[in-house]
Amino acid sequence: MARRITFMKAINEALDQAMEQDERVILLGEDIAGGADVKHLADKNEDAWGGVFGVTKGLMPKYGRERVIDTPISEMGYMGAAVGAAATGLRPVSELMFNDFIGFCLDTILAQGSKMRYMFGGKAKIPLTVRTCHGAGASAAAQHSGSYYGILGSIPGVKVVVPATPYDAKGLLLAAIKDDNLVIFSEDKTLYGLKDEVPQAAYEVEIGKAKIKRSGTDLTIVTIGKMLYVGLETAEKLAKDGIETEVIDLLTVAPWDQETVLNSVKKTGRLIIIDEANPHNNTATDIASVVSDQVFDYLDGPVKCVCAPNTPVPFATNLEQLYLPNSQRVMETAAELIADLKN
Amino acid sequence: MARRITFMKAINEALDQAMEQDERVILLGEDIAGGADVKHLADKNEDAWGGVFGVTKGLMPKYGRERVIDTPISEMGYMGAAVGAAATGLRPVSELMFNDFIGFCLDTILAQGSKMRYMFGGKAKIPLTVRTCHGAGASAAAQHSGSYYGILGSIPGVKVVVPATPYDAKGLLLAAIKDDNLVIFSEDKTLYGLKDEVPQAAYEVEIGKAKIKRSGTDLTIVTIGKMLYVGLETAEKLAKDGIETEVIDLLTVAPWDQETVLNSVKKTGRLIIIDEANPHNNTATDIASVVSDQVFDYLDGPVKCVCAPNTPVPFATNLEQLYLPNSQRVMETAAELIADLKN
Amino acid sequence: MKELDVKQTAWIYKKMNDIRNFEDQVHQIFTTGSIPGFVHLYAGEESVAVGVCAHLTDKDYITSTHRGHGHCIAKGCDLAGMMAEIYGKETGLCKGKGGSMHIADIDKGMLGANGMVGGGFPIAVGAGLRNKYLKTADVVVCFFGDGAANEGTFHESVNMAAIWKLPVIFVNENNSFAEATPQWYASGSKTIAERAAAYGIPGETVDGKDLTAVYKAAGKAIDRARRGKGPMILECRTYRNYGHFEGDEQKYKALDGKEKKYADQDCIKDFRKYAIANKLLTVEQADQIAATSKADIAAAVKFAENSPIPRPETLYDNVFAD
Amino acid sequence: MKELDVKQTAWIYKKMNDIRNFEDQVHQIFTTGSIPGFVHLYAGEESVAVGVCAHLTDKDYITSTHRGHGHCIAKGCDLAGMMAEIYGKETGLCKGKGGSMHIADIDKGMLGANGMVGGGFPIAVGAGLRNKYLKTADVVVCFFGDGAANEGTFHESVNMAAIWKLPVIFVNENNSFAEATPQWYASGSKTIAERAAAYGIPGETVDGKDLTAVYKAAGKAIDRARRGKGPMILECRTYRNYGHFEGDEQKYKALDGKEKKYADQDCIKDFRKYAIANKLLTVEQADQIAATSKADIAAAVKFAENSPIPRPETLYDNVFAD
Ligand SMILES: Cc1ncc(C[n+]2csc(CCOP(=O)(O)OP(=O)(O)O)c2C)c(N)n1
Ligand SMILES: Cc1ncc(C[n+]2csc(CCOP(=O)(O)OP(=O)(O)O)c2C)c(N)n1
Ligand SMILES: [Mg+2]
Ligand SMILES: [Mg+2]
Repeated sequence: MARRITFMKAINEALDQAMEQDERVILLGEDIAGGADVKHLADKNEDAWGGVFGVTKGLMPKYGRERVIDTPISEMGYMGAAVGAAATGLRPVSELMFNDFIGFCLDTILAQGSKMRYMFGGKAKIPLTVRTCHGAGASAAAQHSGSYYGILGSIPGVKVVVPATPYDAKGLLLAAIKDDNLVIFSEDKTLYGLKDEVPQAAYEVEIGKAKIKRSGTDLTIVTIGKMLYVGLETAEKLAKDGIETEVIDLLTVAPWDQETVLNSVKKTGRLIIIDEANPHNNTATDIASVVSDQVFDYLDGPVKCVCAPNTPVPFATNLEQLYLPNSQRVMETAAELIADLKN
Repeated sequence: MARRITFMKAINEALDQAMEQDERVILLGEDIAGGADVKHLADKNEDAWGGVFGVTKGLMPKYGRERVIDTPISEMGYMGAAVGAAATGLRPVSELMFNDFIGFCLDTILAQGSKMRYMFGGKAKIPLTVRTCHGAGASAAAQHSGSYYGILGSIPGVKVVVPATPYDAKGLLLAAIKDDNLVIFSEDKTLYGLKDEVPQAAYEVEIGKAKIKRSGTDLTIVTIGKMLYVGLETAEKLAKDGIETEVIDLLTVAPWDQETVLNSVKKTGRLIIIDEANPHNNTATDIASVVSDQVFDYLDGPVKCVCAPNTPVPFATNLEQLYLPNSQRVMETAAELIADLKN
Repeated sequence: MKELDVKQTAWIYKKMNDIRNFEDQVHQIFTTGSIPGFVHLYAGEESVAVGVCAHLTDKDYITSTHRGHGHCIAKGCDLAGMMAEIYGKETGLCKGKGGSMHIADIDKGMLGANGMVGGGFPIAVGAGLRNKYLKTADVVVCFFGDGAANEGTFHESVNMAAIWKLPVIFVNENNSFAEATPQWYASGSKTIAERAAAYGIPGETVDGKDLTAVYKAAGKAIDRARRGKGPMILECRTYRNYGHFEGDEQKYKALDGKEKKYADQDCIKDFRKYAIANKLLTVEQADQIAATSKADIAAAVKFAENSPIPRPETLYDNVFAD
Repeated sequence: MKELDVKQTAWIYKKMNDIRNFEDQVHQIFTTGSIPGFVHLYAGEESVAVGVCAHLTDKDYITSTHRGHGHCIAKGCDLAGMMAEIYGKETGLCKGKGGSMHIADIDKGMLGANGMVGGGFPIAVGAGLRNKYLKTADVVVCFFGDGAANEGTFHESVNMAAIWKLPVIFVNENNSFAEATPQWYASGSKTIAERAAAYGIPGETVDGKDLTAVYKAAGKAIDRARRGKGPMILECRTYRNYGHFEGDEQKYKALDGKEKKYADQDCIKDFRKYAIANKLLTVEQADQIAATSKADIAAAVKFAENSPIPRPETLYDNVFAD
């Protein structure tokens, strides 16, 4: 498995393989092909963009505009259409270009897609995958840089996954499309260029399972998405001081893997969660509350959350870098927790 | 102050007094008067409904349709118009009939109203109050019974208040309308009929301040909205066993009053938070995480959250009653925490 | 398009009676307190749901509204299962977990009543997309109110159906009011149908109290959609007999103005007269159907009342499919 | 409505040049990496923003889009403050916290560019409501793209403005594309203007490359709104010179089809010719204005480059008003 491809390509490949395997899989979104009804592109069977970041490039030429559907700028309309198509037997993957646009279409998730099965007494099945992207760091300013997977994860009936590596992106996306539920697949836009080893053949990564990316006995760091790299960087630094950090990539933020997290904290007695979301009512605080409750007696110190501040995402590059959780802040937080170990 | 009025009347009175005091205050919402452009009502200067629950009844006859504006069923449109009117100098109070309709208009809060001031470098002021209602217990089923103040409270730039008594409802609403920020005022629809003492004259209850409704030294219970009554009922029961419970009505869920909560827990060492929201990424878990972090060394046991289960709100009355946090569940939770006290 | 024949007429007359009786019963029972929550009754608008659904099979889909009982009955949902659902019983079509506003039966092509005004539009487009993608000749009917026509979802959905030529018929039930707000106040356009032009599709307004008018217009629209000619808006002018929900004082109703014509018509009586005059039903047959309908509804009520409430553990069921 | 006079012409020609020069500069600088994020350039569409804003005072409001530089300049925002904002400097109009997509200057009546397509519609309605409530004669112009016309907010907002007769002019910039998607694909209607009928208000399509056509039509629409006659939709057919954002390959542009007519016109050259031919400007005056504009933009760039980045503590400022 020496082949290295980008995070973006891994996603593209998952979509490709899912479409190859199952005719019911269709894609919907704004400019996911691009250039609909432009004659010279049609003549050459070309897409114009393949998504604003190029993630879906090449899929329209391969599967046609019946399956790779460019929509008007009508988020509530096409996201709701995806719910309707899922309820009637297709397995749509709809793309919300930026998760910040959720304000235009939340109903399709909050009141329709997530609740239909329950309200209908188990009669509906909504095998819908919503791909979207989150995250600061691209100088995209307040309306294109938020991280809202935590808000979405608070809704019963919704699963939310946030991959951090090309390998997991591919495997989780294939699993999401196979899942009979509404799964939000949230991509960090600043990871698209990241390269890593990814098998060519289709495979699934289990939704709901976290992964231990580094073992340790002194401190657990749980990370979400890109924050994995902040966690690993911190673990590396701590190792120099002889502190052995366990780094857990959460992967699924709803429902998150309590078993893996709790077992780790039972071992280490110390926990830091790094979450790029704004600091209140987010996944980090949820984990902190569950851990503080469930393994209270194992804790050697308070569970700490390192999150974005309670502000919108600023535009200026220097402010945006301050906004993002970084290893320095995690190190400072860790210092409080491990003071006893160092003495 | 012997006058007793309902929760609903207290809100109505606050609106009335705010409109009397300040011409810039206008109301917007669906059927908040009702019967617009119906001749026989206009002839008698009557409203047809005064809101779906009657909360705004009588305000149109008093202030006219220029200030009490019935809107089409266009939540994104009129909620966004309220943002625009606020940005240009009015002090609108817009009503989102049920907080469950937030999926139709979240953008106006998430991307516009809450972020304008920040994105514009401090140049905008959004003195907007959004009135809405939440809560199960009215057999209104999954799409009309949710509690989403926690989701809204996670958004930087938004204040969220949840009153539990007629007195606080009136005072908080007057404070919200005076506030130069976007304030969500979320009413529990099952409290509208509740009567209590409320002064006639206008007064404000400070946003951001919790209230200690009962003092105690053994256990702190923090409640949100209607859960206050579950907390008080539980405290009453616990008192019979000699357990002195401090009950704190949070009142403002964003930003919530850390000082009052932390001081109480420092004293009691034990905390239960009762929140009717679904259990993940909600205000209860936020409080739990902050408390577990900030006063870790004072805790005699884990912080416990008693919330709704991770399901939509069911319709059938018996299921809905099971869905709601109740005193029995809080008692069971308390039993774990106070086991040592009882021995 | 099928012409109205004897068999179809009997079916239609039965369904119209079923809806009326069902709603009149719910209206009565509601006052006794046996039905929790709130209900929005369809009585008075029967000819719309029935006139449209008369052209549909179980493979065609419909989306519905908060005022969904009529659509459910017309689309073939089980009366007893519906009534039990409204009572919140475990034998209900949704096991008591949905209630009046969320009755659904996907096997019958009924994609759900919907508590969100305007919530059905995008779902209908999705079902239409599915039908087109699978190259079926099945259609989707999206029922919606005059008030719903002011939601953004209307605009987005009709436009998408138009550009993709989806087999979706948008059937507007213009009953003059959205809650307590008149259509003539809330809409910039005089009619709902004329909004079709904004999407380059046909729009037509018919007397929604006249079963035969609805039947004919819907038949044409559905036929057209089956032949791949795309969506249209069919506006049916009608009136609800009761308040917006049970308990509504209805102070806003004028009955001397723009709505009088529709308020005064009883679509069931009119259809009965029509059917008998045109020898599609005999008086005896009509009476028989009316009686059967009454009995069916009584049986539904009995079933609902005798059914058990949901077992507590079902609270946690069906959040996710496994 | 004011006729185009010498003074107005000079103002217009200056603003058109300012926008073009500003955007051409940003285009160039962007390739150097000094500008963070992404920018959407207005070059090519100058006659719309300028032809409309020529009729507005500082007390009139506008709402804008992601492609907002042109609207900002036409509405009187400071060029240096804008450029500094795009650079993310503390001297920027929004202290570097907004960037290209969020430039705003409420004192100038500029309610903000907006990163949300369709985000400006409701805000414009709110400002219009405010103007009507305060009984001012001020108007609101809501600029929006052809793509934005398919958002639900368009429908809801135009309808509300229509039923309340608000002084809001919806100015559509139909530049053939929304990102890489042609208007002729995404809209069920041929034009955006014809959607006005769905709200009972006037709609008009003009050649958006022709300053005088825009100026005249906008003048009439704005006048009408000032006189309390309500909103209208003014569609300006135009074309963007650059890609959707910087870096766009623009494979979708055809230049042989429906958009060619608009792509080929240079509105600034055309207006210059017109102004000189009609003795509204001499050649010398025009050259002088063009030169001043170049210098102004150069000064703005210099100001931006020499400005400091925001102090770290400003990250936490201005979330709430005290
Ligand atoms: C998104 C949303 N907004 C508002 C409501 C409240 N509401 C329920 S029914 C209704 C009126 C609907 O009117 P119309 O579409 O004409 O249907 P009708 O009741 O007349 O059948 C309103 C405003 C809702 N349920 N959902
Ligand atoms: C709500 C929302 N949906 C989608 C986008 C992504 N987006 C940004 S610009 C754009 C195209 C807008 O097209 P149009 O309205 O024609 O304006 P133009 O760019 O042509 O000026 C899209 C889809 C967005 N920013 N906001
Ligand atoms: Mg209606
Ligand atoms: Mg465009």
